Amino acid sequence: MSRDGWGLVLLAAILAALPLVAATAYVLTLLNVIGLYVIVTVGLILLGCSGQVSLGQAAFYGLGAYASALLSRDLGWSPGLTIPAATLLVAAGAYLVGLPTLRLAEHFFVLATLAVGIIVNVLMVQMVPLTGGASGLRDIPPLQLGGLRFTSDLHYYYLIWALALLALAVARNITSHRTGRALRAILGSEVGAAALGVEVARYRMQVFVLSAAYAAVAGAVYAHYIRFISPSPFSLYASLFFLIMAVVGGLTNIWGGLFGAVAVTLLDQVVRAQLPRVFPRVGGEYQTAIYGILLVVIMIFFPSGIVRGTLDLRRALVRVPHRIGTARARSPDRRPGLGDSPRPADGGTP
Amino acid sequence: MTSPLLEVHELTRRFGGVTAVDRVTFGVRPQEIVAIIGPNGAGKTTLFNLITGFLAPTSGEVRYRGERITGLPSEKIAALGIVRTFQHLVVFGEMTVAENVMVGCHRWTRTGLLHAALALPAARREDGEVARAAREVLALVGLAARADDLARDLPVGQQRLLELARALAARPTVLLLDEPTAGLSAGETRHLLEVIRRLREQGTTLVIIEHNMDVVMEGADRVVVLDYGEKIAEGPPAEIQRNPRVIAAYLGEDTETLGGLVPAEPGAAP
Amino acid sequence: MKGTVKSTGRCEAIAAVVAVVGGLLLAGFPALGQGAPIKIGTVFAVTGPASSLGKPEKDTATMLQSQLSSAGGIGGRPVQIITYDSESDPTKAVLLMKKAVTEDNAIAVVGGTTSPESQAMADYAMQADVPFMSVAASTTLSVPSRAWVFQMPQRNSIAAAKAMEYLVAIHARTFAFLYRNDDFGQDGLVAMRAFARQHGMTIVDTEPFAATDTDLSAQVARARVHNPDVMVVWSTPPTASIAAKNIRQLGMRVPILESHGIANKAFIQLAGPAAEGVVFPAGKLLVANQLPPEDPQRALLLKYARDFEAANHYTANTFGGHAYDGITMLVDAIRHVGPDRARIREYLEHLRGFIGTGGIFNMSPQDHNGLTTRDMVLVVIHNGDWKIWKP
Amino acid sequence: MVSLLPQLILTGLTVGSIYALVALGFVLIYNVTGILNFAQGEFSMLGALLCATLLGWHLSLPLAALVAVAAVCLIGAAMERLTIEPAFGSHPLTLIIITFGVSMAFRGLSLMIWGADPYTLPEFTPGPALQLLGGVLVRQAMWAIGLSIAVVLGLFLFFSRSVPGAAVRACADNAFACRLLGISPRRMSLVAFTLSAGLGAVAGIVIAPITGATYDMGLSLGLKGFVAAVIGGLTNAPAAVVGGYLVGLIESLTTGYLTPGYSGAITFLVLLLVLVIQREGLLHAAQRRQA
Repeated sequence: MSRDGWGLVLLAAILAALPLVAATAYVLTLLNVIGLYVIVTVGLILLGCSGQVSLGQAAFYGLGAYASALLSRDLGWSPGLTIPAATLLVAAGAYLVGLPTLRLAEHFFVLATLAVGIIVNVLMVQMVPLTGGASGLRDIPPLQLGGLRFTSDLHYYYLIWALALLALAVARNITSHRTGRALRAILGSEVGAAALGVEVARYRMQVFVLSAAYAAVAGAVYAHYIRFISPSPFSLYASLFFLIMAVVGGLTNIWGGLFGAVAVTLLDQVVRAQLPRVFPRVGGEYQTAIYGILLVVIMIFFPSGIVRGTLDLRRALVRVPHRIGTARARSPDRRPGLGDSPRPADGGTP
Repeated sequence: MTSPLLEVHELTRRFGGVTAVDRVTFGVRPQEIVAIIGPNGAGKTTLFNLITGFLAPTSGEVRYRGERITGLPSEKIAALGIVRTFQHLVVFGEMTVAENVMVGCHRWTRTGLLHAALALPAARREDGEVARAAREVLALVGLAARADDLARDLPVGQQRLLELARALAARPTVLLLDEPTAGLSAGETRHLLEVIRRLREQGTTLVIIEHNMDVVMEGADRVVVLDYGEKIAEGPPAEIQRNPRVIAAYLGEDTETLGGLVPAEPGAAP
Repeated sequence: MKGTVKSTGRCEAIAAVVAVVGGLLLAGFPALGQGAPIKIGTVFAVTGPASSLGKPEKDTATMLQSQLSSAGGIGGRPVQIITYDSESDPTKAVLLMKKAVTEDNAIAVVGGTTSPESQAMADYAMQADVPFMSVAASTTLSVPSRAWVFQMPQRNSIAAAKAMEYLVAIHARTFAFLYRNDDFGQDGLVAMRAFARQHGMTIVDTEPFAATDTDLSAQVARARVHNPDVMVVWSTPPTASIAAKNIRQLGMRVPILESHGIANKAFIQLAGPAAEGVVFPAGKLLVANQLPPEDPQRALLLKYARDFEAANHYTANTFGGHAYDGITMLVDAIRHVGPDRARIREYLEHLRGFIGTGGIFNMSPQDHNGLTTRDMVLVVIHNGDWKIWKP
Repeated sequence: MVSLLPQLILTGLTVGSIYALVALGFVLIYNVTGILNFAQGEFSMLGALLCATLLGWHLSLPLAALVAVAAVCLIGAAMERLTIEPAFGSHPLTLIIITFGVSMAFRGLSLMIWGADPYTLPEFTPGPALQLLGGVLVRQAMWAIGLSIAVVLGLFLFFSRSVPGAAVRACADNAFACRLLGISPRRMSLVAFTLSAGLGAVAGIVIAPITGATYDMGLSLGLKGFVAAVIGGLTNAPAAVVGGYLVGLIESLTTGYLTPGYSGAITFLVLLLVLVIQREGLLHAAQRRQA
């Protein structure tokens, strides 16, 4: 078994044990929310591995939530059924979105996803008879698998983190075999990849649909966990939030998804808990500003993610001769993180 | 004489007013080595782009084994076995040398997203095969030692060899090399010629854009000369060397490329 | 060949785990070694779309904290008011409510600035059996009434009823309804539809708009076609002001009736001359100084306004008032029955004649809001200031 | 609904002029640097709020406006130096993400400084709205419309007549050639950000009397303006202005004749369509930038 395979097992063990040490409803809810974010973020990073970024991820997250909620609430299906159903629906939707948009140059694709995200959010608010409008949907049935009725935070903790680990494992596998090499080749140079017979468009689509599916699963579980949904958690702001997590973790680095979601969510909590002690009378105003600055700083100094970034800096400082992975340290004219700059005029090959 | 494997017929490409490639026609027979030469801006690379589907021709067509392939997307053409390298290096900088070559194997491997996602035995087996193939090819071009380095840390010359290795890993039937010796040392160039000959023996057909006349004289069976997008001459190297139109064309060029006719100084980059 | 990449991956995994443990410690830190004081949790939308409501709510909580401290807490026991920012996000609101309840052992929770936040928090209150004082006005929060959920603002249906009194008083037969397309506006629409039917009025046109719209003359023009007796606008500034402006700009002379959402000076500033003559239902806080001396609320309202402005250097508004009512009501309950959730709930449910900024609360098992139209006044804007409207 | 159409058109023009002004900022920066600057709307927000504050200090409106614009120009320059310049040559996506970060930072800081309450500015020329073709047009809208045209002319003159303008254009066409000519693309990008920051500020100040100004007005403004810019093809100022008016008209007409409330969605539906239909054009733009 590979080293990070063991890493996964170790992680699973720690996660399984965590509730035993810290099991207040708050901590569990926090961990559950983090788990859901991990799933979405890993999906986003899978997309990043093909050189694409989405600002519509919250929309897929929300569609998953609404689809599963409505199917179970209004049609009386079992959530055990509606969660996969919702995921498939959203994946199909993503496919339709991808058909025209994935052919766009990458930075126009972002805008397409942004547009989709905003449209979806407007529809959620607008289609009152179906979605309950801005006041949201109440009384969403909890998940029930066979005899087991998911009611407590603990139930969902194990469900969510099982899914999160699965998401990580799958993503890791995808990035480590033929498909993964193809994706990283596309990231490196579409032209180069195509010249070797890599079906760029097809892979882009696969990853896009998959990332949407990731978000949808998380959303669907969220709906049955919180049991109340409204459009606000699925707005453009949420998409930006997910993007921040992905960026903190490193946009092309699966494990970063785990770290990014954890770090950002906890940073949020820590700031919340500690800032008032440092400056009394401080409101939450700082949050937005802090995130914004965080985003900028990371994109400038750690384009390949905080952890990897710091590792590189360290290695760069101690001047270890370049070996794989370590060579990601920044050099003035080459900037890793999102593939090679398509603008040779500004650096690229010196 | 055997029927041509690759046929370029009346191929034309215009950019606005300029005609980069003008009704060019020639054929390449199996296991042949054809060199394409011509002054800078003669349309050589454009010709490659047209053949490999990175550019759509304004008119004319390309046939492969008698089948029309113009209009196919570049990845399809590559999948058919027509693989190219680039004049301006296109290596996957963030991947290791070995991984670069493994991407080359994409063409003849099959496992997809699902296999990978579930890490099915098929995917693992394939990885083994691919890794082996990669090692062989790297050994062939003499990059074995640097297998685990990031591609972007290689010097230009070795990056060019890497591109070649990557293309070889694809096990092409027709291999299009765009200035493969640019930036190579004399030693590397000689080694490259070796490799090219061995490939031909193994049954590969090659089309090479080349400035270094030594390579052309030694390596090529036939030479196609382009000037201002038109084919001005075609024939065995010796003939071409004496062809007045060719010499005129080069004399019309600046001395730097004129040097292309006399043995090129080693390491001369494009 | 990807060995080191993997090991980097492992580093991230480890980093993540470390972050979890460390983060939880830090985030949970306030809980450690603090059991003595009675704690009241508050969760307001200090930032995000609803911040203009959440900010004064939080500032009120901070103000009450210092007042309680100087007063020596309740019966000698110190009281600690914990304030959290939900960023107008229901998920975060629930999360923070759970934190207040399970980490800080808050005895009860006040908050839920927007109705989606309150809805989500109310569901948790019902699961965890924690008294929850919602500061959102959505009708569905207290209709039907839920055991642990109490509502501080005059629920939208009451505000709508009050607004209706105006329409009846001026014998309006038709009106057009322009509303911001969110929980606030949609809730108002439902209520107004119901009352219009009761009073045999017809809503000739309904026009939704987005909170981010920069001009509403298209909606106004549509409404004008039906030439209604009155233009009713259900929103908050800036759109509430833009609507008023556009109505006048398009030369409509009909009366404008707005919602309790414009109960702050910003509306008057933004609408300028168009604000003149606009009528809206509001809590009595706005016109406290115009209330007759015998009005039981008068003294309290003036005190709250005075204290708030002293503490925060901007004028008090009704939203902060809701937070004030929620917290003081809890303090009152704790004073009588001690820090026991079940008994607090019991006490609140039968609380009668409690004087708050929002009105005089008369709770009952069927009604966890306990306010009526008598607790609101119709206010008219006159010379850029608020006057009690009289027929 | 005969009486409806003229008003809808005038409304469309009013809103359109707002989007047009924001769109111009986008185009300016994209032309020179190839960056889509999502902090563009925030410049307008800053301009409007700063101006409001200065008025509070009893400066005259023209003076306050002037100071505010100058200040925002500096902010724009600072943004370029602190966030864009260090990442020069990054992948376009990286730069887009950075601008989103900057926009969040601006929003957060403004909330701290100005709070959540909306501010407003007096109309430049107060007075009743103008009656024309059976509809009414706010006087301030005339300013916005006039300004959008004036700016286009200004830019045209700047680019075609002035030396720095020519330099900027050169960089837009080919950063590499530009370097050969000894013009630093980096300096040009500084110029571009400073200019379009000022442009954004002017826009904010002109529209504040119509819409009011809040700390969070930037994002939605920026996005709408961006849609306008895309419709205009992203590289052509006059086209962007036309795009702005188109978006405005589409919004008001859909609000007027279809069911209102969806207008937000429709705007971005248009963006999607334009992106997909113009794909070729856009791609060319993108490639020209990258070549």
